[in-house]
Amino acid sequence: MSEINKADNTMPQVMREIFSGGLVRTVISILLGFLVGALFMIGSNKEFIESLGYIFARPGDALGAAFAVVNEGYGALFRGAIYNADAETFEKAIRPLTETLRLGAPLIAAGLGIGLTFRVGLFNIGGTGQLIFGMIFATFVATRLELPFVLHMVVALIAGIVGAALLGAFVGFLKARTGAHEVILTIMMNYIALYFFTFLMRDPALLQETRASGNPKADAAAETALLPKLLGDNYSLHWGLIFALLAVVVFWWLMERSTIGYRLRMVGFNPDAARAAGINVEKTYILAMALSAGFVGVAAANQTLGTAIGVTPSSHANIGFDAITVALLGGSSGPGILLAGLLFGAFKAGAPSMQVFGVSPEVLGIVQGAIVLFIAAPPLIRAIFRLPKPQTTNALEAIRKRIFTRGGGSK
Amino acid sequence: MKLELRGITKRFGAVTANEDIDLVIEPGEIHALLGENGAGKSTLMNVLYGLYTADEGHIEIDGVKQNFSGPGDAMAAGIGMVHQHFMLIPVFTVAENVALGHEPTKALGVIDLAEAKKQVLEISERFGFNIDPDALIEDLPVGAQQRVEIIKALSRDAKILVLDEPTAVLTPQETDELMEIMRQLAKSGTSIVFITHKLREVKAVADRITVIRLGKVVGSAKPDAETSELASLMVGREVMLTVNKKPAALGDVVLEVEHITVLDDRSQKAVNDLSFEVRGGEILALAGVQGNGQTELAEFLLGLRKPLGSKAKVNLNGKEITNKSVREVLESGVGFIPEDRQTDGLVSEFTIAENLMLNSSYKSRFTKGLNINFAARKRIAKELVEQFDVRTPSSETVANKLSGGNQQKVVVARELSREVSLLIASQPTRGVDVGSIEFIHEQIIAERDAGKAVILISSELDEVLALADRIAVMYRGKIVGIVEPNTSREDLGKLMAGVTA
Amino acid sequence: MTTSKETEVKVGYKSPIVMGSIGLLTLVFLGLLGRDGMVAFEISRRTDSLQLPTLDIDSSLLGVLSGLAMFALAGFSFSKAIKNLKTPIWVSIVFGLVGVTALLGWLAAEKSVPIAFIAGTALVLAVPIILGAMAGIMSERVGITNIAIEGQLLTGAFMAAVVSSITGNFLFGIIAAMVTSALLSMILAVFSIKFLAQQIIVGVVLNVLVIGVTNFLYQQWLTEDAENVNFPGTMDIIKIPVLSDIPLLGPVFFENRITVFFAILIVPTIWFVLFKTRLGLRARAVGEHPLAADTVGINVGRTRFWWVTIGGSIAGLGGAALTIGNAGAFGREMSGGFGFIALAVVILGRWNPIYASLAALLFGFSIIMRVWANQVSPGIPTDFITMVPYVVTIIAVVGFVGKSRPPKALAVPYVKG
Amino acid sequence: MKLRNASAAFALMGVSALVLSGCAAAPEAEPTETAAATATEEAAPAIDYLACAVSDEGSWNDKSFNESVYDGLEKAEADLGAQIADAESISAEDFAPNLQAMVDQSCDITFAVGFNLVADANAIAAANPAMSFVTIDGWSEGNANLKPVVYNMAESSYLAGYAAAAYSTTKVVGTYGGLQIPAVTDFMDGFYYGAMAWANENGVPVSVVGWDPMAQTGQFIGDFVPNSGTSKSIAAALINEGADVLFPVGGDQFGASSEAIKEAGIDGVMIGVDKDVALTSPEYAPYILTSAEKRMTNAVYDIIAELSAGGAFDGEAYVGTLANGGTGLSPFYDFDSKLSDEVKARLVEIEAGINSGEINPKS
Repeated sequence: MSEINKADNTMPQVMREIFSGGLVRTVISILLGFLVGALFMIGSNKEFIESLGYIFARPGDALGAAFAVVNEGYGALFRGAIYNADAETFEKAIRPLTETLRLGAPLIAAGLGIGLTFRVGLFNIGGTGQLIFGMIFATFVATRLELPFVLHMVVALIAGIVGAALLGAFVGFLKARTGAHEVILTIMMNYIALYFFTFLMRDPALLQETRASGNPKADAAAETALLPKLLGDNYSLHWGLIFALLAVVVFWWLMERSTIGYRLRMVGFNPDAARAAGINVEKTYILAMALSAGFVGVAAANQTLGTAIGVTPSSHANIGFDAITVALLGGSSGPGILLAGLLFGAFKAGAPSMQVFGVSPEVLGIVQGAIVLFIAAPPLIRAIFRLPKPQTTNALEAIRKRIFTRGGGSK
Repeated sequence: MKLELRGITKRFGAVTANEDIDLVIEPGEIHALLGENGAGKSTLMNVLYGLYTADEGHIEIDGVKQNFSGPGDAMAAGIGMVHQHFMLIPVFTVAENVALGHEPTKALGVIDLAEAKKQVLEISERFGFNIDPDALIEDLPVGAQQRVEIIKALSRDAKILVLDEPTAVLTPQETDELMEIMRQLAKSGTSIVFITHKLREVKAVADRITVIRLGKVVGSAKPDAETSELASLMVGREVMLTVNKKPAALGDVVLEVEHITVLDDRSQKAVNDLSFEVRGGEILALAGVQGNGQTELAEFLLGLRKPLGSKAKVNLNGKEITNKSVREVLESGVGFIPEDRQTDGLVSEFTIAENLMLNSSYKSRFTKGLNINFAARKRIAKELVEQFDVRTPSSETVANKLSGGNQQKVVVARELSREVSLLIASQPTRGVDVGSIEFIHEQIIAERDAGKAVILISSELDEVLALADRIAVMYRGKIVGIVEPNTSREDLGKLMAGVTA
Repeated sequence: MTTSKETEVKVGYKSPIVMGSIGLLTLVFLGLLGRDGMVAFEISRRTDSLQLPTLDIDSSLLGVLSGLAMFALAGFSFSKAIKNLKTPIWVSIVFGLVGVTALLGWLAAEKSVPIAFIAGTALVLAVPIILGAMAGIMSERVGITNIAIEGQLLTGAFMAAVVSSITGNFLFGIIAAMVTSALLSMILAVFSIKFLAQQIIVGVVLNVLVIGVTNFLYQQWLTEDAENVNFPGTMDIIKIPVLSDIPLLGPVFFENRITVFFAILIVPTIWFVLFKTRLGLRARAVGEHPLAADTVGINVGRTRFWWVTIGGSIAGLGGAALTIGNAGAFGREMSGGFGFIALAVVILGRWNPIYASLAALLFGFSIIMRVWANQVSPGIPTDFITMVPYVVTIIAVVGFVGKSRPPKALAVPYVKG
Repeated sequence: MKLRNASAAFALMGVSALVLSGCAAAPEAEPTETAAATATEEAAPAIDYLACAVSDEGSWNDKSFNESVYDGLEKAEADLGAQIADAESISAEDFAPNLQAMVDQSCDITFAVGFNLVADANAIAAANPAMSFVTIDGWSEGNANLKPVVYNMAESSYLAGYAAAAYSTTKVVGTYGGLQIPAVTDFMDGFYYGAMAWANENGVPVSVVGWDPMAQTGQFIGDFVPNSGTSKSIAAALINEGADVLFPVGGDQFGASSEAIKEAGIDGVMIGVDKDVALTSPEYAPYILTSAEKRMTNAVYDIIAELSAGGAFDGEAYVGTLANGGTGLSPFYDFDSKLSDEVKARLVEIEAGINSGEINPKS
């Protein structure tokens, strides 16, 4: 045991790193996810089922039907999310891509937030609650304050980030102070935030739109606070994308270049060593939760300021939860989350188009679940495809080792 | 019952922990398995106990080939084991722990607790253990826990009892008691495999000795063999029991500690009203059996634990650091080599370079504003790797790919390359190969010769005797005596048992 | 060095302080500043032939009395804390009941409180949470974190509705719910035990997957052909002779569907198995110290696998309680977070089936409370009433149970050489 | 173009059985041809007119609101040969993208179904001035290309409330809604005042639980999710207050309401909304006293028929009333005998009164 482990020489080192690392596994997971989705589409297709009745007499029908339905489904997804070749003008044809970018933006921002906690050995399952708190703050600024354009928007954006970060910090504080597990705290906070938001939106003196009577709905954001359109009025893509991209850059700098990120990662890998190295682990947890929620707050501002018609309790759009899958798929790295967020944004953008073509977009929920299921179990993928064992320590695997080796409800 | 291990080989990835090991345990004998830390003793015993499956070779009992798929099979075959880390469930009672796995039951699978308690009491009385079957394990002292482990094995009619490093946590007196128990057991026909790296104990109790080094059997001996002969078998060369060092050139008092009391994780007083001081240019060794407050004291000095009461006072170079945070303590000039580098000394997923800046991430030569100064880090890491002879392909290699000794060198390099006036080295050579031990010892001496104060915490008497300028012996959270390094082992042993002269 | 650097020796005064504060709030806001008017607590149901007299009391007086009673309990807790003893759990339970009574009385000033209706509905609504919590306890006691309760419930709800509709037989529906949910749990078990996957992540992912699959099938199939595949109705209500005639207790406990009876029976059964039998001792050993369990010949992997799986089947029945045991049809994502609440309940109940069930009742109660409060006292912010159990959970987790110990090996994969 | 494949998931459950039966012979003729042939016999020849619709948070099969509109679309497809496209919204987030998808399809007309879509419908209409839209239950904020289709729902609900009060034995009637929005509370207002009208006429006190039009407070589920546990709990709470006639205004809540009635063991009924529920969902018929119909199917069909025949689009609001048949009370069917002739006669009078403006259904 005293010798350095010699690398297996059967495969060149570089190849080995690629194959054992996240990339190939991620791609395979995504492909498998689409495959699972395809099976569901085929299995629920009428023509296919009918052709099964005589599959041995004429198997071509079944295959044809299967191919047709998958082609139609994923074809519609492509047309709805990337490029619509049927459109009359090029301008219209690329609109789907802009929608993907628009819908992907909040997923990216929130995904960064969740990914950050993964890196620190925490699990922030409270994206929804933090998003809602960010929306409360952003909505307040956007509807109840009068400020000139740009300044109003920036203040509202900051308010969204601060609002979310406050809730995150509160959870971090409770965890650091009492040792309560953040998973349970954040789940409970999700509900509390949602009901609190609903309460605020039921009272005209608070956030309610005057016309909404007893229905919880907030006033529309002032025009001065809205995120400006990025590509003109023909596209709904707005500045939310720019903020999400900025968030990616900030995240990358924070986690990879800065000493703060270095300490966050240290705590994530080994809190005991961090403690002995003079790091206040409790404060780091608070900081990490606040930063995490801050990123989620960017998504909150996006949701609040990206719509001209005012938010409702359902405007959180489940982004807080989807962000978990985004972070998982993106391997908790900035570029990874960017790509994963765009993929899931494409799913959201393509859903209406799939419906129009008669394919239930709910199948994308299955695809999404299947992808992360394969991601979550690297040994499974390795077993299926006989990939080599990883040489380097992948961040997620290290977390797997670390993060939940702590107890469920106490230190 | 006669136990034979034939050609056992066990590999973990590229590492071979056991290689072609043959071992025969005769009925009723105490067979010592002697070897350094990391020599592969525990792996071998886990293979014997069915926890690991051997890659090659097999086990025979009374000439019959065995095929253990789990500890259950080993137990059924009459093998009992007392692990180094006790296999007891802290929140269960003694009776529940002893019964676990072969519970006496009534109808519906309901546990017959009365019967379980009776069993415990029977064995406990037979050997004079004095154990309350209703006590929770977590409330028992370690010595008692060990006896529960023995009861556990005996209640399963173990014919062969494997004791894995049983004395590591015991005082010399408790150790003597244990040896008496071992003899008694052997007399009643139980074979005992006694795994240890302590020569004195081997010579005192064993009938036969097998020495293991680097996963291989390197020889066997009778207990009347010369100590030095056994030692050289163990480490593979003549051991240097003394390190060449100049006499101490004492400087000013660097660290003053007064009236400190520290609680352990179970809220018991681990350090009890302790006071001492260390001067520049000297090595103060804190000797003692593990678990007498050394760990807590080290953690306290670093700022990880807060003192109890208002009388506590710690001065470093004349400045008070009593209630300072770890970061402040480190920045005021304390170097710290933790006893367990895997948990406290290194982030094994980090590279060597990253580990070298572990406690210098705020404002140091490794940083540039809020950014990490990558260029400087690379340069410093390269220098330190060379200077401290870390055997690695590059300074960007991940720490968990290094051997224990090289990992420890990284920790030492980190601490010694900082500006420190006090070095606290806790078990600095535990689990480290002989070559690295020597290197690390030299580094510690060099620090002392450079005028720094060194606190050495070690449960290895050899190390203490070799390095220390003064030896403070700890017993139950107090220093029971401070003695010169030429004190005899016997006298030190007495002190370690709390017997003050 | 362990992570805990606690220097506290004392039990602490958290419990009495929290209790005292809530008592004060009750005294002031529900009592002194409370509403006037008599409240009638109805013991009989309005449909019962035998009508027992109602218990009448002034709303604000009840608030004052409750506040004082809460002070007394806080004082008792304080006296324990002085002696460095923990507050017994029955004090918390009585405290909760007093608080609930005060709240009911405050809401129903000049109206009446249908106790049997509220308690009975709370129990029915709590059943999925109780059974989900049992799945959580069974899996966490052997060391596997179960975030997938939500998915287990949803699976059960879906299968129970669909299979009951198609076969026209509720028994088949129940069996299908339990079996399918058990299969789902096997994925959690295998991923955790064999692939050593991150347990919380696998749980979250399974939830995502189940939501995806049930949503797809719901939209593609169930809404298209609701009469045939999603119109099971609910199971018959069984009246247990004699017992169901007991005032108050009868209608609440002994006049129910089989799912409720099952929940009432399974809770003590799991408690008994867990703490009194060989199976339970071994399971707990696996959850506390798997290596120790292994060294005495207990198969850790197999134990974990079966406890998680059987727990899953119980949660599947909990899902069935949502559809054929209450609502009568399957709806999109109808488990609506009950799985996560069950998770909270597990911790709130300190991994003890009995306590967890009591905590589940608190949540069931809050749901019906919101509806009922809206009716007797329209215009009050019911959102806050709905929040109560979540806030209680947080208080409990950070205050009362913060130091309670989960199974030591929870979420730690067991790797053998 | 929604897939209507009832047996879809059987494939998932019983693939093995299907494989066994897979030995059957293939159909002789090309299956597509047969399908095409049957199709031509039944349906009108296809015309070049694309009618589209986007639902609110509820499926097209909600036995109520959304389904009514979808039926109109299907009717247009069958009778007129119009092309149709549709998208269901799962959450409020889907409204805008779904509407945009219709724009991308170059729909000739797009129906935005539900009050909740009003803001998005106005936004999309403003962004696409060359295209035509209809908002059902919404309003136009100065968009000439957005036609509001609204209903005076209080009118038929007033009749329903009157009938409910007359039918009730406990003289307690209950109502609850999906969301507290005008499209829902209109129903509840009419129901309340209708019941009160009966009480005043007969001098018998009647209480309406679940909605107070003066205070604007009442019981709401919080969404339009069909038959949730919450829906059932509310129904149960209303029944516990003595209600024996329920008026659930929130899409398909009939399952939840009827379960609550069954469970309470009372002789209760409910009143349907939007469609003639006893007719369209016969499984609930034993519990349906009558329905307050909102005849969107006709309105949708009429609009498509007129436009596809070359009619010009106008942004004028269509208001469905008792008078123009846009709304109305369904027959009592099996319950006909349970209501006295007086009551029935009085209902006719009231309807005339409403039409003439003598009776204000919202007071």
